[in-house]
Amino acid sequence: MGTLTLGCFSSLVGSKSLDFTLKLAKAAADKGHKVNLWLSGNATVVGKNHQKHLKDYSTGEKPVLELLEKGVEICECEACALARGIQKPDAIPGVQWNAMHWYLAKIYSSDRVLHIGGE
Amino acid sequence: MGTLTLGCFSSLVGSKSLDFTLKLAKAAADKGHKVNLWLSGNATVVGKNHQKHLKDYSTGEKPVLELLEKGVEICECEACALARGIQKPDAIPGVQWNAMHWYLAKIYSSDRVLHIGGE
Amino acid sequence: MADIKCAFVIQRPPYKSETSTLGFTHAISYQVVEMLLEDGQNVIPTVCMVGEGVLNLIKDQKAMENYGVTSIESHGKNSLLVDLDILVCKEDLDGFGIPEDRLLDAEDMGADKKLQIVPYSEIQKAMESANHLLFF
Amino acid sequence: MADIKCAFVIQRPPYKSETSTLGFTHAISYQVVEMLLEDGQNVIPTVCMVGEGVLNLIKDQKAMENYGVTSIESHGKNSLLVDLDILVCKEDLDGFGIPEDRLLDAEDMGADKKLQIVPYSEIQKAMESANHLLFF
Amino acid sequence: MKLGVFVNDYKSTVDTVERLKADKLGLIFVQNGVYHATLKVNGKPCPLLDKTANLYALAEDLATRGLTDADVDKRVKVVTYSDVVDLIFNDYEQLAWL
Amino acid sequence: MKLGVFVNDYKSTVDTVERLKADKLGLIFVQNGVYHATLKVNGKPCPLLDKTANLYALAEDLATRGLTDADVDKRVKVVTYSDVVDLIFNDYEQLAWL
Repeated sequence: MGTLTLGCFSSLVGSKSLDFTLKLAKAAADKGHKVNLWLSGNATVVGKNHQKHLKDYSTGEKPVLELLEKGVEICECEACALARGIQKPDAIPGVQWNAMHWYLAKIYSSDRVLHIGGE
Repeated sequence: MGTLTLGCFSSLVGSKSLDFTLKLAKAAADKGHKVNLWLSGNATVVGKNHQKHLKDYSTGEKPVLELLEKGVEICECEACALARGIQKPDAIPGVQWNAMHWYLAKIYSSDRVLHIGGE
Repeated sequence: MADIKCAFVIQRPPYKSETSTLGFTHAISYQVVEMLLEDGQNVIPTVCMVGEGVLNLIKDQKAMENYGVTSIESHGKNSLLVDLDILVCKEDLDGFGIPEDRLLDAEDMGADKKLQIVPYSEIQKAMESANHLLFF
Repeated sequence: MADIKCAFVIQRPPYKSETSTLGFTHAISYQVVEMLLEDGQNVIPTVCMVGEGVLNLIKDQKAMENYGVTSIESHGKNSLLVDLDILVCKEDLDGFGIPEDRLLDAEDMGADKKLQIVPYSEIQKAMESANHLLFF
Repeated sequence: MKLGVFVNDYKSTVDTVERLKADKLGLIFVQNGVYHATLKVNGKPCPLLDKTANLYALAEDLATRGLTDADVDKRVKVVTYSDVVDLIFNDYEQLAWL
Repeated sequence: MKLGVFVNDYKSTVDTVERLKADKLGLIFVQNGVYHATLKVNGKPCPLLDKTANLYALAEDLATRGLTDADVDKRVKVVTYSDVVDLIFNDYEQLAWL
C-alpha cells in the first residue's frame, strides 16, 4: 500500500475537477492506500459547511465527510478560504486549516503526487 | 444616458473577469448611465459578506458596496449561492437575491447588454 | 411593445465549466420573465450551438448516475419542451463526425420542438436579428 | 534522509486564473516546511516557466495599482529571494519575441539568484530528476 | 450589425472571433486578450489584427502585465474604462465577450 | 521517467503534452480529455493517440458525455477509478494533470 497526495485548485461547482479529485481519493482509500488531500484556491469552498445540494450542482460536503471517515487527511489553505469570506466556524469539522507548507510536507512522504492545478 | 446590463459568471478570486465587471459598472455609473448587474455561477461569491481582503486576492465586498451607493442594481442567483453554502444572512445588505428571469427582465429594458460568461 | 430577441450562443464543451448549463437555464427562464414585465412585453431567446458547444447535445448523458447532477441533456430537452429554438451548427457537427441520430430530442416528454441543424450562415442571421448576444 | 525534489511547472499566463500566483506561493512555502518534517528532511522545488507561463515574468507589472493585488512579478521576485531556481524556457521567450531585459529580477531586494534562461531540454531534465511534478 | 467583441483571453478565442461577421466590428482586447495586441509570435503579429480597423486595448490590463504603449501594435488604440463605456454606448449595438 | 499524464481538457492541452518526453508515457484521458479518445476531427483521430501505446479513458467521463465504448479509438483502454488508482501506483512514478 502506498501514499497518494492530491492537491486541487478547482472550484466546486461547474468544473468537474474537484469531483474527480474526491472520487479518486475515495477509490484510493477504498483500496487501502493512505490519501492526503490539499485544497487551495477556489477548491476551498468544498470545505464549507451548509452546502445545499441542488440537483443542478455538484456538492462537496457529503463526499468530504465520507473521506474523513475513511481516514483521508484533508487540509485547506487558510488564506484562500478567508479571501472567499469563509471563516473557521464555517469549516466542515475535521477539515484542517493550514498554509501551503502542509502540502509540501505531505508530498515529502508520498509515493505519488497528483497536482490538479488551475483552470 | 443609457442603460447597461452586465451579467457575470466568473469567480471572484483569480480570474480578473469579475474585477473587470465591477470596474466597468463603476465607469458606466460614473458617467450617469443606469447599470444593472447580474451575478450567477461562481460570481455569486462576490455578494458574500465578511470577505477578508488579503493582498494576494481580489475582493468584491468594497466595490459592491460602492456600486450599490451609486444606485447600481445588483442581484445574484439564489440557487447558485445556496449551492456554494452561501445563505441569505451571509449576503451583503442591498444585494438582491432572485432567479434568472431577473436578468432577462433587466435585459428587456437595456440599451446594451454585456454578458461575461464562463471560464 | 415588441419582443426583445436574444441570441444565447453556447460554444463551450459540457461539464468543464458550468457555462453551458447556465446558458440553457437562463434561456429557459424566459418562461417566467413576464412576472417582472408589463403586459405584452417579452424576451425571446434563440439558443445557438456552435464549435465545441455542439458536444453538449450528444444524448444518453449519464451525469446524474456518475456525478449526481442533472445532465446538460436534460437542460437541452427542457429547452425544447418550453418551445425554445435551438439552432445547431451543421459544419461543426460534420467536423466532429457527429451524426444527427446521436443528438438529444424531447419526444418522450411530448415536445413539439426539435433541434434545428442549420449551416453557420443561419446562426449568423440569428445573431444579426437579435437585440443582444450572450456568449456562453 | 535525502531531499525530495519537485518540479513546479508554470504554463499558464498571468491574471486569468489564480494558478501562476499559487505556483509561486506554494514553491516559496518550502522555506518553512521543515516545521512539519524531521531534521534533515526537506522539499526542494525547482520552478519551470514554459509556454504562456513565461508571460508571468515580464517586469513592471502594475497589478497593485490597477487591481489592488500583489503582482505576480512580486511573487517571482520573492521566489528568487528565497533562493529558488527558476528555469525559463528560451524557445518560448524567443517565440514570443520577449528579450531578457524585459524580465523581472530581484537585485533591488538583494537576491543573489537570477532567472535562468535555458533551452527546453534543460527543463525536461529538471522534470526527469524531480520526484514529483506539479503543473500550474 | 454593429458588434463590439471583448476578446478576454489569449489562445482559446481565435476560432470564434474568426468567423464572426458584422457591418461594423470592433475588437476590444481586455485581460489576457491584450497579448493579441502586443505579442508577435515568431515575428508575426496576431492575425486578428487584420480582421477590422476598429481595435482597442485596455490600458490597465496592459500595465498590469508589464506591457507599455510601445508594445502595442500601431493599429490598436489604447483605451481607458471610461473610453470603453463610450464605445459601448456610441459605437456598438451588440456586445460579445469571447 | 515513468510519467502518467491526466489529459483533462480538449483544446488547450495539446501543446504541452506534445513536447513531453518520458521513458514510459501514459495518457489518461479524463473529463473533456475523453474527446481526444473519441472524436475524429475532419475524419482524423487525435494526433495525441500516436504519442504512446499507453492510452486510457475514464469510463464515467465517457458515459457522462453520452459516449460509449464503441466511440473510443481501439488503441485506448477504457478504465474505472479503481483501475486509475492501480495505474498510479503500479505503472507511473510521476504524474501530471494537463
